[in-house]
Amino acid sequence: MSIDFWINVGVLAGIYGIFTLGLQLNAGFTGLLNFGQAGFMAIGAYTVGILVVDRGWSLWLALPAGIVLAVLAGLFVGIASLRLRSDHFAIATIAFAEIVRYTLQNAAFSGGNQGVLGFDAEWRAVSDWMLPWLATIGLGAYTQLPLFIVVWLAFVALLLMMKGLQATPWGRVLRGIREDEDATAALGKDVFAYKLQSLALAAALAAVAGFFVALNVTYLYPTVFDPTFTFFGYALLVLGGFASYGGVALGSVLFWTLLEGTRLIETSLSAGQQASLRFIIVGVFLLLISRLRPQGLLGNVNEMRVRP
Amino acid sequence: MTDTTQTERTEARASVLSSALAALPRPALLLAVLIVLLCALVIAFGPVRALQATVNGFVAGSYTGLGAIGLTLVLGVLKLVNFAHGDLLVTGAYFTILFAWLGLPLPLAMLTAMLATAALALATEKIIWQPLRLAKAGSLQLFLSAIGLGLVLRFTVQFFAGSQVRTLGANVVTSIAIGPLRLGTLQALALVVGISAMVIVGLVLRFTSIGKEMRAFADNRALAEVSGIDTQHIINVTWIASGFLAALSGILYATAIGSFNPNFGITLLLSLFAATVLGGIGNPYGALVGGLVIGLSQEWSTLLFNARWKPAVGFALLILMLMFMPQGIFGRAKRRS
Amino acid sequence: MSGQVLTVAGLVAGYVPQVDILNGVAITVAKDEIVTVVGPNGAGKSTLLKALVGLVTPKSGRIALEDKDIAGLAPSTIVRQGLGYVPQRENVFETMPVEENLEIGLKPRRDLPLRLRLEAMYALFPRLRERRRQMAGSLSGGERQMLAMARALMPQPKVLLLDEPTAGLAPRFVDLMFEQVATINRSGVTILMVEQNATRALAMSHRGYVLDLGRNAYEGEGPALARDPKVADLYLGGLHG
Amino acid sequence: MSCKIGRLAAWAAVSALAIVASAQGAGAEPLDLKIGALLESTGPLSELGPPAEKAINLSATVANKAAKDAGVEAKVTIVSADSQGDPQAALSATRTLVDKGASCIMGPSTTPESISVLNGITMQRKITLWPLASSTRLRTVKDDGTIYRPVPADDLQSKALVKAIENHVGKGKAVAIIFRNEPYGDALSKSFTTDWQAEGGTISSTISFDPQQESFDSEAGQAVDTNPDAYVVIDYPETYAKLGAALVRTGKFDAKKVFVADALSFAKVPDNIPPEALEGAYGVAGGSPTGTDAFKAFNKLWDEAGGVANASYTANSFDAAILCFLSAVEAGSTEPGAIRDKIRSVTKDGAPQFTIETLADAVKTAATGKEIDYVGVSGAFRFKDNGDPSSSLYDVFQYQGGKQVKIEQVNVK
Repeated sequence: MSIDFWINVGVLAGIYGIFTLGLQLNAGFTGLLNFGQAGFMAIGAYTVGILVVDRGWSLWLALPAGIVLAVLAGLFVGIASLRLRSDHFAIATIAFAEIVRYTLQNAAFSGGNQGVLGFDAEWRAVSDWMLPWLATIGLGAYTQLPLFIVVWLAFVALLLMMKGLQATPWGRVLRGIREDEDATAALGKDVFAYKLQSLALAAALAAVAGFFVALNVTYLYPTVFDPTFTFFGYALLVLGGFASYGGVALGSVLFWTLLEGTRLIETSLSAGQQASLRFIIVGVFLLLISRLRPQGLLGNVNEMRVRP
Repeated sequence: MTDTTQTERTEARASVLSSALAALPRPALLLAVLIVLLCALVIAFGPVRALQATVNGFVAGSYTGLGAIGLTLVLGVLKLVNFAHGDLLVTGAYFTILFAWLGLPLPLAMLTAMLATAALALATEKIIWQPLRLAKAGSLQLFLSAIGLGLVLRFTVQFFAGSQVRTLGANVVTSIAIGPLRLGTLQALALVVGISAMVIVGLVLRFTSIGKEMRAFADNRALAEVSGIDTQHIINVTWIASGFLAALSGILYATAIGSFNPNFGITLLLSLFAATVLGGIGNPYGALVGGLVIGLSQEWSTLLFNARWKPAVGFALLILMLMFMPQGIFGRAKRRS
Repeated sequence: MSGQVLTVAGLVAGYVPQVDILNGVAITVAKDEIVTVVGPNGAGKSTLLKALVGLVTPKSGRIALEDKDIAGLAPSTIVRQGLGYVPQRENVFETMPVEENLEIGLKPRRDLPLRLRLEAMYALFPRLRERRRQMAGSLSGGERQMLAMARALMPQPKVLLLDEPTAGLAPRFVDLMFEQVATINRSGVTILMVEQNATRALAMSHRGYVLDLGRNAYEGEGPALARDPKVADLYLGGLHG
Repeated sequence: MSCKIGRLAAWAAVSALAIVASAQGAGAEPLDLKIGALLESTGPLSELGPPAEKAINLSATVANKAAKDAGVEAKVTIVSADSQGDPQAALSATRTLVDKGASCIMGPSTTPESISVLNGITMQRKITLWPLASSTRLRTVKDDGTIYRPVPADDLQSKALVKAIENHVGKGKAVAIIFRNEPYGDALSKSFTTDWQAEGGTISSTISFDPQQESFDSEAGQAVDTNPDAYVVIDYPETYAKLGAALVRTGKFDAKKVFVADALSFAKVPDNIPPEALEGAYGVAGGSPTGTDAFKAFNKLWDEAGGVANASYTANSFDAAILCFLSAVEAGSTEPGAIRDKIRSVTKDGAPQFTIETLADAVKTAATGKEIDYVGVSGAFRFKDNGDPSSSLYDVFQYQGGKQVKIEQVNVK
């Protein structure tokens, strides 16, 4: 029975992993403190939901459309705010994400407070097709297993893609920007364009994560995309290791094992106290990890500093 | 070598504590814009509605602004994005409940709560921030620790006090009539305390020895050290002041608003940061004025749009200010050598 | 060692555990001297000053100010013992007015009367009196350097450490700056200076040291060292063009 | 990657073993019923957590006592989890409840949480879900008969509000609507607007406010400025404490013109709400609860138990858990599907009626397999095919001296 629970933890870890690959690209490899990732995710997810429900698009066509829109949003945000100082950029992106959230909550096109529902029929069909097939290999009883498999396939593929990109000259320029922006500019590189590309690519990854969030929750609702999502992303990024894509995978699995695993702690406390205790444990853990292993589990101590 | 260069750059890039008087042009510009906007609103919506919205804006702004004063000190002096600051406000309010429950009369409970929160803030320095600083932790590690500390504080409060709504039992419905305008009595008190706190902190920073040392430390930490300033002492004082101010604003918030639970700090936090950045990081006048500007723009916006857009208006204003006035209202750009 | 205000022996220091920038530097500074340390880029000149003032913690070696061992103390304590330090860059509090900069400078010696010390500094640098209410961030490069020195001189240090006082200055200000340093010295302040502008600096110094790879390479009287062909060939070659 | 999956599998295996070890024979006597409580213990709605927790715990106490008095071997245990007010977290929380053997799940409080839990877990396992969300949207999803709402849906309630206003203010008057900008307020305000206008009334203003703001004086000012004949307030106590104070501060506000929706229905006005903001205000509550003996008995129980003050929907949560318990007794099984199929048998119109005070008799009767009609603290339950309460009876109450006083009943369709 409990396997279901852990499959769900795995789904969350995979989704947040994809989401955080973008943060790693921005913060870890470009030195951009992007705190608006949840906003890009919301744009991706809502685009998919609205196109399917209101326009009758196929879910599979809507996904690329969602990615494209998120990328456009990334470009827009980047053009408007990339010239800001790094800490101001962080605040501007968080403000952007919040504006997106409030717009989705208050506007008519997004279903407002009632959200978007009923976009996942095509995914359910796929899932239902996979289940008996999984059953033949003895894994059929877990309804979330198809989503788990698809999310992790996507995560691994995207992780390998990001690792590959990092090894290209493009990736090396990004790292150069993080190390010393002025020196990179002096080499004739258009630093602004590279940063913009980094942000747009992160937005695309956020959109993919948003697509899977939508499939998991089956309901698009603005509060799902609140800034906490981005904070969690950074928490698992730092946990896994700065400037390490493998660290994202490890960090995500560990973070979600901790966050959800704490639900299983049995005490004689009241439900409210038990719930509080869970977050106290998570808080203490975050404090300890940044103290005991500041570079993260797979991080390199020499790469842990972001230029402010 | 790169280490030092990077820290130095950090400091060079952050705008820091500065004197309000010497930076008149930008605040004057802002004041002019606000007056023009107010005139436009008076013409469009009539004096009563426009002025009542203005009064409401001052009230909303004072809640945010007062909370932001403590935050701006830590951000300006210690360069720490203290994501746990909102939860220090909560701690202050709940310490008051605790001490009142232990039998202290309410005013004494409030004072004790402020002292206790200041002590708690100092304890976080000793237990968390000092060791991290010595380990030369990066900005993301500090950010993560602050999130962790915020969780610990908020949920420790919730563990003992529960998440149900609480009240300090003050009478929140009385109001003062100024012609056709209304201002809640406790709201007026919040405004007065907010302005007083701002002026006191401002004067302390401007004229006292410790205030000057804090500004020097904020401006250039390494130079402050080699100028003979006991930096650890400055850090301790900053934490104590920040904790005290956080508790003061948390208690005032709890009293004047009348109803709260342990979440109020985290919901307020982004507004606190917005006020801090808007005002110019490290400047207590800026923090309060930043809060007032956000409050005014949000309440004025209710004349134009449905009130549910209020938070989005605040964030949009923040982005615009960052783009066009990145040093904030009272901030001062530091020239790079 | 009598007569020496500052004695450094066997100093080893660096920024990270694995790499030592200084590998056993030894220098002495006698009362009323100007001593200049020169050397190629990366020789550890700035690091030497930072180690003296406590910004870099020495791993081993001895630093004595008069008879007191100051190695390993906190910068604020060292400064209170009587060491004044002027960093190369970012050496003024840019968001504070000139006079407040000077006031902060007096922190190590609360016993000295502020008014008198301010007057002394304004007498030494008349330019600063004109600018006393101005924000330090708005000063010109030369004025900043003066303010930085004045700030360090406020508590009447036993030794003033100058880290490349002429760096980044326009050529016409370089002469002025060296004159200022000489003036300060004549007013009774012992100076230890690190300079890229080596020939000029050595020429006006009583004694000089050449550092290379974190070790003493040469030492001697300032002008003589500047004229030494070996030193000139190896270390002063392209440096002052 | 494989190492991570391996780790996951290892975890899963360990957990599975633990479950197997603690598993008991299903359907065997005596009845050992686990009721899951999906509580908003943390997150933006965390003020709802403690009262709901207390209500459900009270139901277990009451049910266990009744079983003992009836001599029926049945035991109720409450297992709870934190939904964090978030659909994604609610999914995880529900899984832990299912792992702990919950046969019914009480809560959650919002529609997004409910739908995600329904689609993700409970529907496939035939576990009945008892959400406190009132959105009509819940009706549009396929639920396989597993959703039972212990609260009336918006469309019924809005009609009750219309009637109450017509009775106490008059037909065709101007009404200002103030609602918390959330699915609940949003949906109910829309149905009310439609229903009120259909009866010839006008809406003088519709004001929605963001619950996370600290002051609501502008919103309050806008509402009173239109000088309406009545106010409809759709809000939770936490925000109404602030909004109500702001309304009073305008100096032009008359609480007697206020009509509150069910989330502001309490036996006693909570401390944090200024008395002036609700004294004399009217409200509606579904299923004819106020003034009944059961209602009084429940409030007495609540006060005796100590702890958190009473709040909105506590009676509904309590009743829902009792209904789950009675259905299990009736089915003689803790199997979720069996419970689901018996819910209508314990809320049968025309069958012998029982209340909280006669619960032991209800248990005794249900144990024999006979149909019963449990009339809850929050009123009688008549579930329609879609799991919504169909009860057409509403109490119109008024707050007098800080207490809820029943004025009349209205019948809506």
